[in-house]
Amino acid sequence: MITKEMCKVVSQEQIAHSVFKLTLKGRLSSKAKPGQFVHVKTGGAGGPLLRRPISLASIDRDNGSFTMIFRVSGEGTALLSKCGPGMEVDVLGPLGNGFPVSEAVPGTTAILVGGGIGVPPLYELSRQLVENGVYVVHVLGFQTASAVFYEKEFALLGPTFIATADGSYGRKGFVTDIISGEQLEFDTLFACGPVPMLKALEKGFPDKKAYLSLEERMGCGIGACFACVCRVQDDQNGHSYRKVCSDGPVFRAGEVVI
Amino acid sequence: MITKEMCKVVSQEQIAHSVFKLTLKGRLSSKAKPGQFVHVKTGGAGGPLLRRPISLASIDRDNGSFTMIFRVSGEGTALLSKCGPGMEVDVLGPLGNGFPVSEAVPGTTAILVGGGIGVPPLYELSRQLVENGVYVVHVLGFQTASAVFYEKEFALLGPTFIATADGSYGRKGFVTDIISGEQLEFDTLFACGPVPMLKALEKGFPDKKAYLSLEERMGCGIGACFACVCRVQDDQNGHSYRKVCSDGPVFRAGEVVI
Amino acid sequence: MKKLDISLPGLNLKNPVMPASGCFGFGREYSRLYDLDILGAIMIKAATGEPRFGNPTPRVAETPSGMLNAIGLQNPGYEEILATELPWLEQFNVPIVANIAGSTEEEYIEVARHISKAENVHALELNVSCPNVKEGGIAFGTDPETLKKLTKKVKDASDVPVYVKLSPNVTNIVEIALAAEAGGADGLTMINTLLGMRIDLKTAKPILANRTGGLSGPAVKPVALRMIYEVSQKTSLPIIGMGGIQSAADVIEFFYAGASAVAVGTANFTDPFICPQIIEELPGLLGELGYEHILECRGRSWNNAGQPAYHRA
Amino acid sequence: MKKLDISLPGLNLKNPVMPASGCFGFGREYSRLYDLDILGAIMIKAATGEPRFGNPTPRVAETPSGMLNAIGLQNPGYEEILATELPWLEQFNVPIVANIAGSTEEEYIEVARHISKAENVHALELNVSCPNVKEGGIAFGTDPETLKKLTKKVKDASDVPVYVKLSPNVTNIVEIALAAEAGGADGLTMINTLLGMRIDLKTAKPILANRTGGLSGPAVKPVALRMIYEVSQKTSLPIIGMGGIQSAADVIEFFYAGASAVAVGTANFTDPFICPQIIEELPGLLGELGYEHILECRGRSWNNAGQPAYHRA
Ligand SMILES: Cc1cc2nc3c(=O)[nH]c(=O)nc-3n(C[C@H](O)[C@H](O)[C@H](O)COP(=O)(O)OP(=O)(O)OC[C@H]3O[C@@H](n4cnc5c(N)ncnc54)[C@H](O)[C@@H]3O)c2cc1C
Ligand SMILES: Cc1cc2nc3c(=O)[nH]c(=O)nc-3n(C[C@H](O)[C@H](O)[C@H](O)COP(=O)(O)OP(=O)(O)OC[C@H]3O[C@@H](n4cnc5c(N)ncnc54)[C@H](O)[C@@H]3O)c2cc1C
Ligand SMILES: Cc1cc2nc3c(=O)[nH]c(=O)nc-3n(C[C@H](O)[C@H](O)[C@H](O)COP(=O)(O)O)c2cc1C
Ligand SMILES: Cc1cc2nc3c(=O)[nH]c(=O)nc-3n(C[C@H](O)[C@H](O)[C@H](O)COP(=O)(O)O)c2cc1C
Ligand code: FES
Ligand code: FES
Repeated sequence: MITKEMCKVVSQEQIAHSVFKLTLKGRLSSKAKPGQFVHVKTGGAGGPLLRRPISLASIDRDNGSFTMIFRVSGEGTALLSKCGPGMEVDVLGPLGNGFPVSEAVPGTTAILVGGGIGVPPLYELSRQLVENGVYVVHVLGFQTASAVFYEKEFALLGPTFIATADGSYGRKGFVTDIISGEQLEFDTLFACGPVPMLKALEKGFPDKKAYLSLEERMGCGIGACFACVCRVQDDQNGHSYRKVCSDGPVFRAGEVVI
Repeated sequence: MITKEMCKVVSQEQIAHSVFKLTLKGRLSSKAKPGQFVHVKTGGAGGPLLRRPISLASIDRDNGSFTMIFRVSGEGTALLSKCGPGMEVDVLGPLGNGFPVSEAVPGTTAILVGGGIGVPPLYELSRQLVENGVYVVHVLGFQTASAVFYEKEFALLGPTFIATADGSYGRKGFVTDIISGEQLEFDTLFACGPVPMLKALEKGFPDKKAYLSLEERMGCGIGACFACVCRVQDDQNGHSYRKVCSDGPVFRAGEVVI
Repeated sequence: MKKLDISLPGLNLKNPVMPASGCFGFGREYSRLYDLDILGAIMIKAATGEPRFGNPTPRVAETPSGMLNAIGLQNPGYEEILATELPWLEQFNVPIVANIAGSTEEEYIEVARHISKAENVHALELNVSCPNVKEGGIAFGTDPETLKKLTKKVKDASDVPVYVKLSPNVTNIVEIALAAEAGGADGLTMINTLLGMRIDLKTAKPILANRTGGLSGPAVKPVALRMIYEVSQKTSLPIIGMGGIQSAADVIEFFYAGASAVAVGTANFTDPFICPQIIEELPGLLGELGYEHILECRGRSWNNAGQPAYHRA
Repeated sequence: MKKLDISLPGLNLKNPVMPASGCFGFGREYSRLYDLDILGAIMIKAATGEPRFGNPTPRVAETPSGMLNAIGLQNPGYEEILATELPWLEQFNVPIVANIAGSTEEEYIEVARHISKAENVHALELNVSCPNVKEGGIAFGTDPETLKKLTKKVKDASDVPVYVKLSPNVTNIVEIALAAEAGGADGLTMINTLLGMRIDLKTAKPILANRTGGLSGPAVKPVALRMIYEVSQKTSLPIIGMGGIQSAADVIEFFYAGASAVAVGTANFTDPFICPQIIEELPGLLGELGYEHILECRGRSWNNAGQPAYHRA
């Protein structure tokens, strides 16, 4: 069930250059799944008209709270970064279909590939995979050293490789360079990040079971406005589509045109 | 000199139903005069586009601060009422020409007549008149008992009569009823309040030296946009005018068409 | 408590609030959030002759107090809507207003003929104002003669009353409204979106793939009010008003301007519960303002237009 | 640091930022706040043949991210402007763009003839788009033939280049722009205000005494950008863009759309120091975006319009 809730801020913390970690109390934590997102009204009544989609980075059922990690990239995220304890944030969610955690068989290996601000949803995914007895490997790409976050947190769950575009941290280059360079083996792939990265992964591992989380500009966030559609790859009639907000944001590789 | 300044909130306090008293630090306090106003940006960057004109209710040169008293009547004043200590308010001012304090001769009597949210600017005026050795009498009208404010403060400066429209406090009726009922005598009249009140005063005391503070919807607040003009009474050519923001808000009775 | 019921051609509304076309899909998503029975009516997404994919993405962009969209009339085609969506909507006790669009007169007529036969379709909304498709759409809504002709034909083809949805992108809205009236329209809905654009600062390219799109939301409210004010004084057709409505107060402002019902579009995205909230708040606000029934507000800005209001204290 | 200088017909601008007509009076008030020399130019308040008082008050109303005004071209008449205001402005090293308006062709011509002779008037802005006067004003700006004729006559009467200020309240802005071009205009300024309205909740009456007024401010920015985008691709006239500009980023967005300079109106009310601030911030922002000169931004949204921009991370 999707709910709209005024969520109390538990904490907010800057964890990298322009990147913030915001933890909120919210009933939606009891039902949310990794890879799902929330639609956040930033800045209160006077704030921007449209909500902002932000992935769930971790879900704490016991405390009834959840965490988002976001980069300040415009007006809405800037306003969100200014929320502190005691304040409330208007959150709609959980939205979309998350990563299919059970598709990774216990005892096999899953590789989690994230780029930039696509990294956050992989964290809760990794935690749940590990809980299920799946081996996880993380390959995370960032622009530059100051943009890197959550390396330690991921490392506690499984081997973690970092790439930066400018080589200022970890390996220089792209996540795909690491996968081939380190000759990483895996059974299932989960990825979230920029379109070129997702395309490269889809092309690079056509035979693997792979799940990709997409992004699109959104209106409603719940499937009603047709803002966020993408075409399906096997489009017989020229008008087949999926909605990123409600059919995704996670799709099996090969399902939709990225 | 008009300045634009981010003014620190010293205190904010509710003093009557929907009426707030907000004290700010600000350099403009060193040069402001009673009857002048400030143009306030409410709600920060995301707030309403236009500034809100609010009179100076008291000016504290020693502490470099000033006080506004305002009624919450819409979005802007509602936002302003939420400012607390530590916050900053964007203030343009001081604007307009205030009450001509020196027109009241020491030793004579001035009557200060205020209606509702027109009462605040009379407070600083009264203080300065008293300082100059002018006797002051206050006649203040409000809608109802819960709307009354600053009775005590005015009473400390001179005799103070209160009228309420519904008779729930003080005398029932209008300020003009009090002036005639109490047979109040005076040499100079200063007034601020609703248009019908100002009209009644202008008509009722045609021979007195009277100064009336007007209100008009404003754009710029500094005389550039022609939003706030009023006609002059003695309009020879059909296009004579005064700007409430920069030629007023205080006019000598008889000067402009109310 | 009967303060909100309104009767318009084809539409017996328990209240005058309905979601606007294109902002509510076919109701399925919002039905998971609240009971659609409480709505006055539902204006469903535009139906065309054939299924349409619409424009490439990005299809939306944000603007100050508004948004741009260039969905491009994506829909599964009227046959599918008749086969699946409308029957599903029958479970609700809510009249449906079917928004119809096309690239040719024939397409409009075909869609009107068939979709107007559905049990729960109580009125058609003739969309001659979509700015986001290459052919048809807005072209039918900016020329009075073309509009009159189209209205007449659609009216002939339809089994239910026809409301013509006006585009605000015109020099003379009254002229267009009168053309719709002359063509036999039973009512007007206004306004559709204003043509607008945003450009990305970093890439220098239009944010929308379609480059331009339709502006909606509170930013356009003053334009909508002005047009309804002008048109309502010049035609006898009832007007369903829309454009930036976000609150019960906005609804009353639209009635004052001359609307007889309202639709809420963009605000559903800001707050998916906005329609039920407005419906709940309306009676109280009407009471506060001293009205027994919302119809007392209709056209009040010009009915008794004396001096404008302005008083201190 | 020479990133901002631009040469347009009649106007050698040290930077492309100027206050918009009607939002800056004749400069006196703002001159007390900062040195007007820093401005690219100043567009002074509309001048008419005779002094005008304008409309009754209230003349302004607020709207979401915008405002309505119905000043009604209040001004002391061109003779007084020539006698007092323009000479006073001569102390500043800033070209003046004189906005001219009228109820008849003759009035326009008379004002143009005289005011264009002033030393510091480097260009005229032909206001055929004021929505707030009963006669003339917007009527001249919505019919192509009328506009072409008027432009030609004003052009003949004027000693300086003539920019035509376009109204956004038209079905086809390109057609109007081409009419101005055909009439001999040296440039275009756009947009004037969109016709709009607000109604008071308590009194049910229009907030503006004039009932309707012109919508300006950030709310109209997407409409302005769209129109400049369309027009700049179809005419060779330089465009001074305006409508909701509030920041250096907005200025660049207008250049991307196709503007060659910009004017700032309503934002002066929100922040009287906005023009100097934008002028100060522009060079830095251009640098960040990788431009050497602001002209590189001009028309970039369609010059190199490839795929629209959209990338994660
Ligand atoms: C399913 C999903 C999950 C996401 N998860 C995260 C996350 O966990 N952390 C994070 O930092 N970011 C995430 N994003 C991206 C995030 O939504 C944008 O960064 C954010 O909307 C930008 O808002 P803004 O006001 O700061 O920027 P502005 O550029 O001012 O926003 C203007 C408009 O564009 C939209 N927009 C801008 N960039 C994007 C984008 N990349 N994707 C979608 N809409 C965009 C905004 O939502 C808004 O409507 C996610 C996006 C999607 C679709
Ligand atoms: C010179 C002057 C001095 C004033 N001094 C005081 C004061 O000391 N205390 C006080 O409470 N009020 C004062 N007012 C009135 C005050 O400006 C309005 O109450 C306030 O602007 C309302 O803003 P809002 O956003 O709450 O209301 P809204 O109705 O949401 O405002 C919408 C728009 O209308 C304008 N507006 C609404 N009411 C008025 C009004 N009465 N006068 C002018 N503009 C208005 C607003 O400024 C804004 O632009 C003064 C007005 C003027 C002109
Ligand atoms: C995303 C979106 C899709 C729309 N689709 C349609 C449509 O299919 N048919 C139509 O007539 N109007 C459509 N509209 C216009 C709305 O119905 C409405 O007229 C307009 O948005 C103004 O109202 P608002 O400001 O409340 O959104 C759409 C608007 C939006 C924002
Ligand atoms: C109060 C006010 C007065 C205006 N007066 C004039 C005028 O006299 N002549 C004119 O051509 N435009 C006039 N305009 C329009 C502006 O010059 C400008 O075109 C419009 O406001 C859009 O720009 P903005 O959104 O930056 O304000 C006026 C606008 C406002 C807000
Ligand atoms: S955002 Fe509205 S359908 Fe996906
Ligand atoms: S408010 Fe602009 S001139 Fe007075």
